[in-house]
Amino acid sequence: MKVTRSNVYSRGVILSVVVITLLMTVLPLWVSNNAIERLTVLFIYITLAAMWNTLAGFGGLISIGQQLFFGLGAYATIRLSDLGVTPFVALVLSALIVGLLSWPISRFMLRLRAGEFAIGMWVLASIGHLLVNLDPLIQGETGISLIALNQYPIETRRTLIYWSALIGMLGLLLGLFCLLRSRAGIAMQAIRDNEEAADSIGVDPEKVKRWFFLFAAFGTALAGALWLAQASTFQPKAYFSVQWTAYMIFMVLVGGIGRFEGAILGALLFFVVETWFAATGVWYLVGLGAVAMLCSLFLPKGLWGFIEQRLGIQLIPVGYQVTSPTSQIAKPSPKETLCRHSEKPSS
Amino acid sequence: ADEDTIRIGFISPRTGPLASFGKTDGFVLEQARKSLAKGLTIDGKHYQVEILDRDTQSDPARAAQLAKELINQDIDLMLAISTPEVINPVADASEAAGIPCLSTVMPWEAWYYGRGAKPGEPSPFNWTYHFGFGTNEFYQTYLSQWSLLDTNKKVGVMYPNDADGNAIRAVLAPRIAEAGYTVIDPGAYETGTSDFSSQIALFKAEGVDIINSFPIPPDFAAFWRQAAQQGLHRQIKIIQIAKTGLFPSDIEVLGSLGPKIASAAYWHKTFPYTSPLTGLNGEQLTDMWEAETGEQWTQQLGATLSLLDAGTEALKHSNNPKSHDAIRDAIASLNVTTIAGKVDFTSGPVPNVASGPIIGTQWIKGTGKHKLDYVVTENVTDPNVEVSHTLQPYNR
Amino acid sequence: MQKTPYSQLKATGIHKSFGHVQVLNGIDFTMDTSDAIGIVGPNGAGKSTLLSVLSGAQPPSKGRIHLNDQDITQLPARHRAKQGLVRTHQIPKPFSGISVFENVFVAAIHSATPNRSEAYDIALESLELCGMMHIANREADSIGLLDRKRLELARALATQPNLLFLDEIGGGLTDGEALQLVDTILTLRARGIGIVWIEHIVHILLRVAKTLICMDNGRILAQGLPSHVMANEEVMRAYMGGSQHA
Amino acid sequence: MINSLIQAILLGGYYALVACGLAFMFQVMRIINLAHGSLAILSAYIVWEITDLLGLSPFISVLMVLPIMAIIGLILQRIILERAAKGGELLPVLTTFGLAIVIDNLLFQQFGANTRSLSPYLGDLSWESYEIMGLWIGKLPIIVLLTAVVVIGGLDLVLRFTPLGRQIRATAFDPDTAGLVGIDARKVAGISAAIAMMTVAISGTALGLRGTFDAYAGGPQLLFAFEATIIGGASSLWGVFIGGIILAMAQSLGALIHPQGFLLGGHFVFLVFLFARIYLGNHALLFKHWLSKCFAKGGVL
Amino acid sequence: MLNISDLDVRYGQFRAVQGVSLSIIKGETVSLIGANGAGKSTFLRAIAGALPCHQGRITFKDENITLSSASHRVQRGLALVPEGRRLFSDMTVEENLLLGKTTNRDGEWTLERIFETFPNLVKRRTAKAGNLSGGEQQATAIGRALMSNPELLILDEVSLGLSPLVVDQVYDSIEKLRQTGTTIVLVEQDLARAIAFSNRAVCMLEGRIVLDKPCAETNRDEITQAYFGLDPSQTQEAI
Ligand SMILES: Nc1ncnc2c1ncn2[C@@H]1O[C@H](COP(=O)(O)OP(=O)(O)OP(=O)(O)O)[C@@H](O)[C@H]1O
Ligand SMILES: Nc1ncnc2c1ncn2[C@@H]1O[C@H](COP(=O)(O)OP(=O)(O)OP(=O)(O)O)[C@@H](O)[C@H]1O
Ligand SMILES: [Mg+2]
Ligand SMILES: [Mg+2]
Repeated sequence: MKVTRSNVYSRGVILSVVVITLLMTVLPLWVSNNAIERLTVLFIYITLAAMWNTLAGFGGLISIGQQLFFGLGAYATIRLSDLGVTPFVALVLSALIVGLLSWPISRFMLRLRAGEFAIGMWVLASIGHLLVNLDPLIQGETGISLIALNQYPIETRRTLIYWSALIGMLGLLLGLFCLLRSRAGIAMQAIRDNEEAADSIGVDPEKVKRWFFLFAAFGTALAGALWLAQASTFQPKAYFSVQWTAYMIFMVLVGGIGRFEGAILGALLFFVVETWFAATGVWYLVGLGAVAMLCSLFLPKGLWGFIEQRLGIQLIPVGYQVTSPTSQIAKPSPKETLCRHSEKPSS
Repeated sequence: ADEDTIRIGFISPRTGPLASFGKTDGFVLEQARKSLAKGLTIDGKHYQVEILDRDTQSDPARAAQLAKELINQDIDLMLAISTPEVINPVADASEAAGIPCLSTVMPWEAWYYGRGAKPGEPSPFNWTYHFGFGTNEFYQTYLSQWSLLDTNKKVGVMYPNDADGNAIRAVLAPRIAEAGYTVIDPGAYETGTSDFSSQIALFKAEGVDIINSFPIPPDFAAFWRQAAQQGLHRQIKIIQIAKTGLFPSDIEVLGSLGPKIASAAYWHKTFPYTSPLTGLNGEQLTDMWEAETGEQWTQQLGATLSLLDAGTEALKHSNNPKSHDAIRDAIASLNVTTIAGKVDFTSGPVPNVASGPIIGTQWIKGTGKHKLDYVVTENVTDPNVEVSHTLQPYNR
Repeated sequence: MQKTPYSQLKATGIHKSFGHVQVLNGIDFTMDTSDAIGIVGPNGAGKSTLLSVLSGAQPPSKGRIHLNDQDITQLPARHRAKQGLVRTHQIPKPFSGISVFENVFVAAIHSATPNRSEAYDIALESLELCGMMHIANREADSIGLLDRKRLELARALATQPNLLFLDEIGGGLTDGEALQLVDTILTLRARGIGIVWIEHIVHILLRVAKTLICMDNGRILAQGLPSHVMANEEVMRAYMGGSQHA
Repeated sequence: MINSLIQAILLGGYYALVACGLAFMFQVMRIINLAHGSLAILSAYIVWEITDLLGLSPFISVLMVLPIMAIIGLILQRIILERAAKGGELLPVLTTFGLAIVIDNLLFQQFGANTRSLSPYLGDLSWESYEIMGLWIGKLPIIVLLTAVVVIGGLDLVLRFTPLGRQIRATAFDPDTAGLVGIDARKVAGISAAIAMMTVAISGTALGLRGTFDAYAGGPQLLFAFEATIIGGASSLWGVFIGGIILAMAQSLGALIHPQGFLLGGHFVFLVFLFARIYLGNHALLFKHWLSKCFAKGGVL
Repeated sequence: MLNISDLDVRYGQFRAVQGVSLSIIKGETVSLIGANGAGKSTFLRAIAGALPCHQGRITFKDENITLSSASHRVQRGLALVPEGRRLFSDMTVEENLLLGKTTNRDGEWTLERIFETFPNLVKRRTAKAGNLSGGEQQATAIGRALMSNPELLILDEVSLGLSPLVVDQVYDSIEKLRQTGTTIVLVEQDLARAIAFSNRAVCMLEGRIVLDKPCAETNRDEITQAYFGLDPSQTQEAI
């Protein structure tokens, strides 16, 4: 009778992750500029998706206001580099600052429940937006550009941003992985499912939730800063737009919410769709919407959820499996665990 | 081979909230492509010209992505048009990649200062250039427009907290005041505001004769309808708006409140110029458009064409269109006449900018096949444009 | 995690009301933390509420609760859990999104021991005790009602409590199952774990409880040796009715 | 001052009307409907089409649009919401988000970039107003306010006191069990969707009458609507009415303090409200309880 | 009255009920007995239409209802008191009860009758069902089912969480119900009571029926054996 946390696949995965990482790092030597720039975008998307999944998927904290941190991350970068901090330092610093800022925010927002929290965050985001608009440096919606970056010749600049996006993504994913496998990780899922019960067995919901909130805020802010670095134009409207959260929702739910691989898969999908079809204008958007709808209707557990239940594999194990030599344990055929017990707790 | 094709990137918002800026582009590009079909001959050498047009879907993030994508398809010249949401990201991307970029239509201050240039300091931009009106033109135009009627010289201003609004507030308002007008400024408002009663109350209390505003269409509709409900419109002689009122539909939606609203145009079909690229003049261009689509002409027709004019002229003047530096230098020293008039980078207000006209106009009840007509009432910023109508007071 | 050893839980003058509804009015009760106490009483008497108050899920509107001589009236449930006071819920509240094992494991790692492998053993053991091994990997959402009740117990056990509050975990068990349950409880007793057990199936209760409390209308109607309490005709009237099935 | 107060109330009525469709879905059907704005715009366009074709007054064409939207609602319920709602509270967010994008862009495809408004079809009514002792009160805003009262009041009555209302709430809470007590869950869900869409139609018309709209005008409306809904709380639909007015007042107050304060004011008050409810909520209860106890004591003495 | 022929109910590929056949005559009182996890609830939920049948056939009053919706079955007079109550917890007790008569079939059950039967509900009339005590909730659930004046009442774990006093009350009222000719199927874990009350005992084990006898002819031990599967001889003697 023993408990395992990894499986044949996952060992394979660890290996391939390492390989891919190395590949990615040296990639700029070979591939085209366009590929580099697109990949940078992809990394940012993955980061965003993973961060939203952290909150909603594992924490049950559905926020429609993550653009707050995205925007603030970018804004802080502008501010810092205006003070003469070198851009790439500013990226990290600003993410840290926003991460800190999200602490007092969490103290209030985490008291809100479901719908209220979701909308509350949205409102908070647009407050953030309006306040940033008041900054004379930003000149209202006019915004300003990160011209400090122009000091780098385009090739270096492109590669540096690529690397920082890559490092940022890997770092955050690793962080998330550890967080999920930690005591806090399983506790957070317990809280998601029933806060009172969690409290009654010694879990401190306040604290755990706050950690997740901070982590997501930090990651999202970093993504915002990176996005600014590669687009270099800062217009508040563009960064504090709810569309960013909409994309996160899209990527996570399509990929498979509450599944580590899901967010990544969703981001990939979104990225591919964008790369191939964006040029078709209106129809691209219609398509995007349609995909979102169809997925939510026919793959309620997202693409990865679907794969998982078909093949019963889990590449990146964050859960626990009880295994026994005399396997008298009902190995959950994925299907079975899937079909929900229609019985709701009656209060 | 690639050596003798020139590739021009053209980025504009064809769909999304800004679509009314981009809706004529397809047509204009078609004309341009027709005339470029034979290609260009630049000092002796013959080139094919290819225009790669992209739609930002009114999304700044996407604008930046498109710009990079085009740059990586190694274009030789980038053209961007319409509002800051489109132009600034594209310009920044071009600046970063060292691709010459030419743009027009938005006020140049928002383009120049909005991208990190500081007043008094040397221009931080080596690759990006913009032509078109700025606050100075607005200043001249408004003074001459408002002097057409006798008023108590009290101007109520409604400037939003956005690119244009801020540029205007900073520069225009003080100068109007110097010129002897009393400026009543309730302060910047955020776009999306839906109740203006405090501003309206103020204007009524101050008994302003003139109102000047730079709102987006929905805001203006809300503001002006509420103003009418408060009876403000009865006291207003001139309601002078920019940004809203560029396109007929903005005014049509105001119903009976629409006619006699004063506006200002960066292009009008009566501009007495012909396009060096297509050889069309304003009347011809707009007639073709109306014939082809059945829709009323908009000033964006001329603006887009003028951008293509200027772009192609720059290519011609650079004796080597495959060299970015050559093109850049050509633009920097460009001094040509497009369908929208002079584009002269040698005498701009700041480096990288050539100023263009903005003509006093007014929307009046349509006499022809359209609900409304757009008529010229004033021409200080370009005397070649002929004044066809006298400005009518709004409240009579 | 080292649990402070203690011997006495004391509640004085406990009142609880929700808006206008007076649910508990003036409960005084003291117990040795190694005792086995059974609580019976008509529906709506306030038993579960009393449990909530004792376990810290809800603060009393009035009154004090002492553990030894430490006042824990305001101490939130999670801290009490860490001190060994844990309750199960009458209407099971499983963590439906995670597996049965994980349900139990959370409890173990947060209240019993921060050490992973120890926590594993504790979790597995309490699953074993409650006979849930065979569904250890099932998503908690997919198990039937009684399994949910068992899960409640297993989860509570995994915190390695000194004093267990059980709320109708025996309801709906067949006699056989009920007897198994009693055995489980008795093993816990053997380890010196105290029990406060609400149950309507009195004959099960009596196999464990050394003291019986009968509540009605938020008051303690009778308290003492089971035989006496059950004999008390007030109890008869309020609770047993004419029923012979005890 | 008084004037801006009145203006605020009128604006509030408008918000309430725009929000009530959303509130209905949020409170009763438990769906966070991100497509609310887009659906409103859709109906605005339909109203516009009819008005323009038949040269009717918008007020008439609304009546014609109601059944259309009702049917749309039914269809939505059958092919989209029904499935989405099964997947928990989150899934509908994605579904309706997708729906919103689809609607917006199809509308754009169909109607192009031009901004439109229904007000021209009202002639001068769109800006006429009553002048009462120096105060100007627009006729249109009054109409909107009254409509809000009627619609919300009506819905509220239905939900509270009619069997249908009960069934709607029950079905939304737990369709399976609803079936077990003999409610035809699908039918009822369909009906409530239809009702929701009819209110949305009214919202859309109000929107088109008061201001301008284009294919993408749906989004911006959403946040205000949500704010009004949430301030209003989940207890009753009247909440959204109060919510709308509170929001509007906060905004005008903000605007009085500083013109840029319009939106900020609204947002701040929104948050303040949420937290007030959290922190004072139980205290309020205590207070009541304390009162009742004094009362009891009084009785004893 | 109710005819079930080899019914199969599955969760995923897990067969919770395996080829069960059973037929119930009008006016009978059948108690369904079985260990935890035997498949009783699943079986009953399938009868009531809350779960789809994987295969098999259900006829009620000579009408094939295998595929018809739960609400239709209630309409026809088949009501289930689900395990775990399943109240509409944010509606008041009264509203919950009123919902019971959605199908308004005529019969003598009215709000007042319910409150007479469960006096402990009277003072909670306007309380939210979610805030009720366990027992109060159980009572409300039963009341809700009664409000539809069923001809066949199915009670899953009736006495679960009810105090003996209330249990007696409940059984008294079911008794009354029975006299009015209502057919009753109930899951009762208190064997003695089950045998005493019903006139037929059906015993399930791992999704199958392993014993089906008139109570008169059977006894405690036989049944206990049956549901621990001690005696394989008498598997599946469907009628
Ligand atoms: N939603 C579900 N998904 C998977 N398996 C389930 C589900 N619901 C119940 N089961 C399994 O089906 C079998 C029968 O469950 P059921 O609840 O019908 O048994 P029961 O006889 O009612 O037991 P109890 O006495 O606990 O009510 C059990 O093994 C249970 O674990
Ligand atoms: N949150 C609440 N709000 C209002 N009333 C409540 C709340 N919780 C419980 N009550 C009421 O308090 C009374 C006691 O509830 P409690 O659950 O303690 O009863 P109980 O003794 O556990 O009954 P049972 O044996 O049926 O579980 C009941 O009348 C119940 O309706
Ligand atoms: Mg209880
Ligand atoms: Mg059962």
